[in-house]
Amino acid sequence: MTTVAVKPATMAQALTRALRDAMTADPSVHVMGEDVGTLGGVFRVTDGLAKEFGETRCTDTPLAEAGILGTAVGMAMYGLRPVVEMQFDAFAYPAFEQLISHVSRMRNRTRGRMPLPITVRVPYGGGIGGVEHHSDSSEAYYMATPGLHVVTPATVADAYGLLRRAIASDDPVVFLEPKRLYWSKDTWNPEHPTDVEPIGRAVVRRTGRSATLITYGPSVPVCLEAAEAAHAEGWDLEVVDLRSLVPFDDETVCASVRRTGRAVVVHESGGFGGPGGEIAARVTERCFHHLEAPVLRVAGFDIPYPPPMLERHHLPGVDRILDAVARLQWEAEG
Amino acid sequence: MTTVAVKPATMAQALTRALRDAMTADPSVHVMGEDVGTLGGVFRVTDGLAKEFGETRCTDTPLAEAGILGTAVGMAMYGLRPVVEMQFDAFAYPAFEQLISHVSRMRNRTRGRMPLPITVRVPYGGGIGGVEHHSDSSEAYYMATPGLHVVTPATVADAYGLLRRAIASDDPVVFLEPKRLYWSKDTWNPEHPTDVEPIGRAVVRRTGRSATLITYGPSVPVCLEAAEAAHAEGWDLEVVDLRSLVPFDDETVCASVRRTGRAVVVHESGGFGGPGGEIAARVTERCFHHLEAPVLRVAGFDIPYPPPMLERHHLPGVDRILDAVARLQWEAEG
Amino acid sequence: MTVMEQRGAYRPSPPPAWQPRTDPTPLLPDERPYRVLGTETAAEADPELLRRLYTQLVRGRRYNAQATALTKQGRLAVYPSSTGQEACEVAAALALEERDWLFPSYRDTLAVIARGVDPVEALTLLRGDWHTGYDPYAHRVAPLSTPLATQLPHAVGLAHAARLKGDDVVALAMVGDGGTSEGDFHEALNFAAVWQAPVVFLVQNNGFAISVPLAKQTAAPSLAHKAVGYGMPGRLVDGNDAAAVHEVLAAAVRRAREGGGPTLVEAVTYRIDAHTNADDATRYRGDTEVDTWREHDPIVLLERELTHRGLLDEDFAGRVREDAEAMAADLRARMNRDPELDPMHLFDQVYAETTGQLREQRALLRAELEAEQQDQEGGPR
Amino acid sequence: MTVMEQRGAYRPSPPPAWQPRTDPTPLLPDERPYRVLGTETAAEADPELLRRLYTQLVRGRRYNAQATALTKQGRLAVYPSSTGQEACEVAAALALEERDWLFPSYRDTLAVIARGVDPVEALTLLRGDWHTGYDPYAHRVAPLSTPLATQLPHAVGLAHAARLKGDDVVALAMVGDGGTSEGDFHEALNFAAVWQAPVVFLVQNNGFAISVPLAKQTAAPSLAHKAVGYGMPGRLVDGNDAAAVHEVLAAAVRRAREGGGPTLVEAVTYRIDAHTNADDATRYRGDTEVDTWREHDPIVLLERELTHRGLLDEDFAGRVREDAEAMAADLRARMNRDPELDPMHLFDQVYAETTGQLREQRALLRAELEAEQQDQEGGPR
Ligand SMILES: Cc1ncc(C[n+]2csc(CCOP(=O)(O)OP(=O)(O)O)c2C)c(N)n1
Ligand SMILES: Cc1ncc(C[n+]2csc(CCOP(=O)(O)OP(=O)(O)O)c2C)c(N)n1
Ligand SMILES: [Mg+2]
Ligand SMILES: [Mg+2]
Repeated sequence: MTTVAVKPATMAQALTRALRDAMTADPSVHVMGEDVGTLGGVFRVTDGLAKEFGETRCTDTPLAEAGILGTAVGMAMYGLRPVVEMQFDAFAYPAFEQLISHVSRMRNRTRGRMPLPITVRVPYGGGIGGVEHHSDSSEAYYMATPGLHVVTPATVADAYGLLRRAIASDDPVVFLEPKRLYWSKDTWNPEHPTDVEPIGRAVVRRTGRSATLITYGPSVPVCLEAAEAAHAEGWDLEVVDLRSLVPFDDETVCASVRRTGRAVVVHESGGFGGPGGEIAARVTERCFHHLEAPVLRVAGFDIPYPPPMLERHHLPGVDRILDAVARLQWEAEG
Repeated sequence: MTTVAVKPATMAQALTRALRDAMTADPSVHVMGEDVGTLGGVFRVTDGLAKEFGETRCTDTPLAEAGILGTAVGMAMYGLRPVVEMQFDAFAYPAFEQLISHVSRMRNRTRGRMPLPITVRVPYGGGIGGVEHHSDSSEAYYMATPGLHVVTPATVADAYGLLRRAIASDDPVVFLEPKRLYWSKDTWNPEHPTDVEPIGRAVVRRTGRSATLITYGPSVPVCLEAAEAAHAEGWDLEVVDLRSLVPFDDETVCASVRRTGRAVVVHESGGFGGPGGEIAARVTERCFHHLEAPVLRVAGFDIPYPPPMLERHHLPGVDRILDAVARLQWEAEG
Repeated sequence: MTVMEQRGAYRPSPPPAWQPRTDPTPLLPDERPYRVLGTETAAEADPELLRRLYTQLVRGRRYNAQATALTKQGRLAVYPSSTGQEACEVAAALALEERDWLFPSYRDTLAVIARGVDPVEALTLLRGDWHTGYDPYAHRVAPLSTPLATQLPHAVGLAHAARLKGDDVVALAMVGDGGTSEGDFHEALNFAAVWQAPVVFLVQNNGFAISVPLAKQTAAPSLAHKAVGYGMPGRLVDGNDAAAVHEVLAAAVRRAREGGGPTLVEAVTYRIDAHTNADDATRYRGDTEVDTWREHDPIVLLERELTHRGLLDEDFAGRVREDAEAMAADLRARMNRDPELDPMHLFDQVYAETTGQLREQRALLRAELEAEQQDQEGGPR
Repeated sequence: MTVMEQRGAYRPSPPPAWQPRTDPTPLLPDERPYRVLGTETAAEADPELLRRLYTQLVRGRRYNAQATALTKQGRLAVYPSSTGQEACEVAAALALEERDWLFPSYRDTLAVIARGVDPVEALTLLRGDWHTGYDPYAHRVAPLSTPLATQLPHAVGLAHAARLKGDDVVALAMVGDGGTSEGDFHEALNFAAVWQAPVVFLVQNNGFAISVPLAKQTAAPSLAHKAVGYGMPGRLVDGNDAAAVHEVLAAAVRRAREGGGPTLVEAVTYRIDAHTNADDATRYRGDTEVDTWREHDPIVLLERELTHRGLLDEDFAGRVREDAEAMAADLRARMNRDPELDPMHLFDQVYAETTGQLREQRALLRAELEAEQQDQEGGPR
C-alpha cells in the first residue's frame, strides 16, 4: 500500500480537479459558459479543461446567460450533463426564466421522463472588494424554487466532493461557490476526494454546548472564528455547516439545537426574505420546547450590496455574531 | 351634501378605476404591457384606458418582458410614472434582471438622484384552473429583493386604494393582484376610494382571542372562512391581512400575536423559502415569550404549481388551516 | 494626380479585423413569400406528398374544430386553435425524419399529433390534466412550451448535442410572430449560428400576438429578415401553401443535416379563430380581414392544385374525410371520460432524489386524503 | 399558351398580409467599414471638429494610462481601459448636443468625462466608493452600466419618453460586441424601431468579450447587419477613425432628432490593453495581433490628417499635451486622497419611504459603530 501525500490545495483548485475528474469519468459531462475555455474562467476554475478535453467539451459560449442555460437544457434533454458557469451571481439573473420555468420543472412536467441533470455553478457572495453586481448572495431565489437542489461548500474537501456529487446527480443543482473562499487553503488528499457526506447532509464543524451557529458557505469560517472568540466570553458554541440549503438537513440541525437550546443563523444574504427566515422558522417549529430563546439571525442588511469600501459593515462579522449570541437571553438561565 | 350610492364592484373594476383615476390625476402615469391597449388586458383590468387616454398613455408593447420593464426604467428616468403589466406571474421571470439589477437599485445606486417610480402589476396565484405557468406565487422572489415594495390587496377597497398609493409612490412597487379575487365583489364607495390604510400597514380583518392567522392576498378570504368554521370547534381566531409584505408591519402583527399567544401563517406560495418563514421567524424573534406554541405555517407544497385538476390539494384550504390551528398545543393550556 | 495620390503614403485601410464576406448564400430572404401551389413548380411536386399533406390538413382542421367543441363542453380547459395555420403545422411535422426532434409552441398541437403523438395525450396539458401528456422521447417531441420562445434554445442545445454525439438528428423549433420579440429568440438564433447547429426555426407569422398586430411587434421588412443579423439564411414563405412550406422546410432540414447550419423560416399565415376559446377577437380585428384570409385558405389552395392535377378523386376525398371523422369521434369518446389523477403523484417527480420536506408534505396530504375518504364513507374522522 | 395561363382562374397571390417594402433606406449596411481620414471626404471635415476630437483623444489616452497606473497603486479597485478605442468614446460624446443623453457601458468612462462629468466622479464606482459618483441629470449621463446590454432598453425608454413630452432629446447608448448577444440588446432595438424612438446604438466591436473573440460571438457578416432584422438602418464604420465615427454618429443623431427613428452603428476597433487590469490578455491573444492594431491607432490616424492639412502646429500640439497632463495630475492628486464614506448612508436611499426593518438595522449599525469608536478611544465598551 502506498501512502499519498496530503497536500494543501485551494478551493478553486479542488473545484478544477472535480470538473476534470468528472469529465474524465463521464464523457457526457460538458462545461460551458463565458470565458470558461481559453481563459479558464475569470476565477480560473475551468483552467486547462479546454486544452485537455477540447473546445466542444469546455465551451466558450456567446455572452448570453439565458442562452447558455437554455441550450444546456436542450443538451441535457439529449443525454449530456452540462455544467454551466455563471460568471458572477448577479449575471445569473438573465437566466432566471430558463431556471425557474424549465430547469427546475422539466422532470416534474414530464413525470420523470425528461430529467435535466444540469449543474449551474454560481460564484456568489462578497468580501472580495468587487464593484456592484459582483457580490450578490442570491440563494434565497434558488431556495424558493422547487425542483432545484441548492448546494454550497465551505471547505476544500467539500468543494471537490459536493461538486462531483452535484454533477453526478440526476437533479438540477445550483452550486454556489463562495468567492471569498476560492483561495482558502486546506490540506486535502486528492486520492480520497469523495469521502465527504452526500448532498443533503449538514455537518457539525465544531461541537459546543452553549448555543448553535447555523451557517453555510462563506460564513462558516467566520462562525468558527466567532466560536473561538466566544470562548473568552465563556460560551461554548457549536457550528453547523449546512452544505446544502435544498435538501435541508433538519435532523442534524435540530439535533444540535435540541442539545444546546439556543441558535443563531448566520449568512451574508439579506435577512428579510432570506434563507435565515426559513431556517429559524423550521427549527422553531421542530424544537420549540427545547428553545431557551428565539432563534436569532445575523445576516446582511436588507439593502443592495454595498460598495466595496463599506462592505465590511454589511457582512456578518465576529462581533455581530457575538452580539447576537449575547442576546440569547442568558440571564433567564442564571 | 349628496350621498353617493355605495355599489357592488369587482376587484378588477376597482383596479381599472384606480388606473383611470391615476391617469387622470397625473399625466405622467403611463400604462404599458402586452395586450393592455386595444384588448384591455387578458383580465380586462386596463379596459377602456387606451380609448380614453390614447395609445401613447396605454401602450401595447412588443412581446418581451425585459424590454417592457427596461424601457419603463428609461421612461421613469425621464420623469414618467410607468405602470407595467406582466400578463401572468410566470411571465415576469424574463424581466428579473431588470427588476433586481436596476429597478430595485437605481435610487440607491445614485444616492437618491434617480428614483424609479415604477409600478409592476403582476396577476398572481392559483385557484383559477390555469394551465402551467399561469398560477405561480412568486412573492418570495420579490420579498428577497431590497429596494422594492411588495403590495397585495385582498379586498375591493384595498385594490383601489393600494394601487393608487403604489402609483403615487416614488419607490418601485411590485403590485401583486390575486387572480382568483379579480371577480370577487364587494360594496364599495367609489367616492371615498383612498380611505384605506397606507402601504406598510396590516389590518385586522377579524378580531379573535385564541390565535392569529397571518395572511395576505388570495388567502385572506380563505382564512376568514376558516375562522368562521373554527367557531364550531371553539376557537376564536383573529385574521391579520398584511396588505404589504414590504414594508412589513411588525407592529400590528406582533400586537395581535402577543394578544393571542398563537399564530399560523397562511399563504399559497410554497412553504420552503417562502414568505411564511420570514414572517414566522420575525414574529418569533419579537414575541417569543408570548408564544404558547411555535408559529406554524400553512402553505402551498414545495412543488411546481400542480395541474388544475389537482390544485385544490395544493392550495391551503379551510381544513388544512384548521388542522394547523389544532396543532397549536392547546393541551398545554388545559 | 488625384487627391488620393497626392496624399501619398497613407491610403485608407480597413481596420485589421475586417474581412470581406465570402459565403455565397444570399443575405436577404426572398422578396415576396415563396409559393408553390398555383405556380409552375407545382407540377413537380410529388403527388404522394401532396396527398399526405392534404390528408393531414383535413385531419388538422377537424381536430381544431373538435377540440374547440370540447372546450364548450367543459372537457378542455383551454384550446388555442390553429385553424388557418394547418399548412405550417402539418408541413413542419412532415419535413422531419422520424429520428429528428420537434420543439412545439403551445399552439402547435397539430404538428405534435402529425408527428405521431396520440391526439388525446397531446391535449393532456390543455384539459387541466398533467403538464405534459406524452413521452417526449417516444416521438421526439418536446413538451408544448407555454413560456414563449423559451423552447428555442432547447432546440439549439439538443441539435448541438446530437451533432457532438455524431447522430444525424435535426431539430425543428416553432415560434409565433410575437415570440420573435423575446430575448430568448435572439439568443437561440445566435447560439445556433455560432455553433452551426442543425436546427430550423419556423416562425408562424399569423398576424397577431393575442390582440397585438404585427405592426406593433416589429418594424422589420419581414421576420425572415432577422436571419441576416445572425448570419443564417432567411426564407419567406406563404404559410398557407402547404407545398411551399414543406419544400422550404425540407430544404432547410436538408441543409442542417448536411452541416450547413441553421435556417430561419417565416411562414406568413393567419389565425382564423380567436387566440383561444377564452379570447374575444372582435375586440381587436374586423370580419373583413378574416374573410380575406378565408379566401386564402390552406385547404382550398391545396384542393385546387389536387383537382387541377386530377389527384382528388371521390374515393381519396372520401377516405380523407372518413379518417378525419374517425379521429374526431375517437377524440370525443376518449375526452369524455374523466382522467384519473392521483394527488400523491404531485410529489413523485419533483426530484430524482426526494427531500425530507417533501416526504413530510406527502405524509400530510396522505393523511388528509384518508380523512376525506373516511368523511365520505361516513366513518368517524 | 403557357402553363400558367392554362391554369386559368387561380394565379398565385401573395398572402393578404404581405406588403412590398417601400422605405428607400438601404437594408444592408456599408460593405466595408466607412472611413473619412485618408479619403477625399477628409478634406471637407471641419478643422475645428478635428481639433476638438484630437484634443479629446489625447486626453482620453492619458486618462486611460493614469487610471491604469492608479490601479497599480491600489487607488482604483479595477479599471477597464479603452486604449485603442478612444475614437469611439470621444466621437460618441461629441456627436450629442448638451440636452441629449448618453448611456454608457462599464468601459465608457472616456465618453462620460467627454460629456463633462468630473474625471474623479466618473471613477467613483471603480475605486470602490459609491456605485455612481456623478449626478446623472447634471450632464445627462446615465450611470455606467455593469450588467451588459441592460442599459439599452433604458435609453430607448428615455428617448421615447422625451419624444412623448415633446422634448428635442436624443439618447445614444453604448454596448460592446459581446453585449450584442444578450436578449436585452434584441429587445431594446426592437422596441426602438417599433416606437421609432430617437435613439442611436453604438456597438464598439473591439474584437473581444474578455477572452472570447468575435467569431465565437456571432456568425453575422457584421454586427451592423443586425439592424436589418429590426427595420432600422445599420452603419459600419472604422472605429479608429474619429472623423468617420463622428460623422456617422452625428448623422444618426440628426436622423433620430428629425423623427427618422433609431440607427445601429457598429464601430470596428480594438482593445489594446487587457480586459481590465486584473486580466491577463496573453492567455487568449498574441502580440502580433495587438501590434497590427497599434499601426491603426486612432490618434496616429488623426494626427496624419491634421499634419497633412497643416492643423497640427507646435503650439496646438503643446496645448493638447499640457491639457492632458494637467488632467492627469489633477486626477492623481485627487485620487490619492481617500474618499470619506459614511456607513450610515447605506440605509438612506434604499427607499424613498424607508421601512421599519431598515430603521432597526440602521440602529444596530450605529450602535456597533459607536462601540467601535469607544474601543478605539480606549474607553470601556
Ligand atoms: C414569456 C411569455 N410571455 C407572455 C405569455 C402570454 N402569452 C401567451 S400567448 C401570447 C401571444 C403569442 O403570440 P405569438 O407568439 O404570435 O403566437 P400565436 O399566439 O399567434 O400563435 C402571449 C402574450 C407567454 N405565454 N409567455
Ligand atoms: C449580464 C452580464 N453578464 C456577464 C458580465 C461579465 N462581463 C463583464 S465584461 C464582459 C465582456 C464584455 O464584452 P463586450 O460586450 O465585448 O465589451 P468590452 O469588454 O469588449 O468592452 C463580461 C462577460 C456582465 N457584466 N454582465
Ligand atoms: Mg402570432
Ligand atoms: Mg468587446
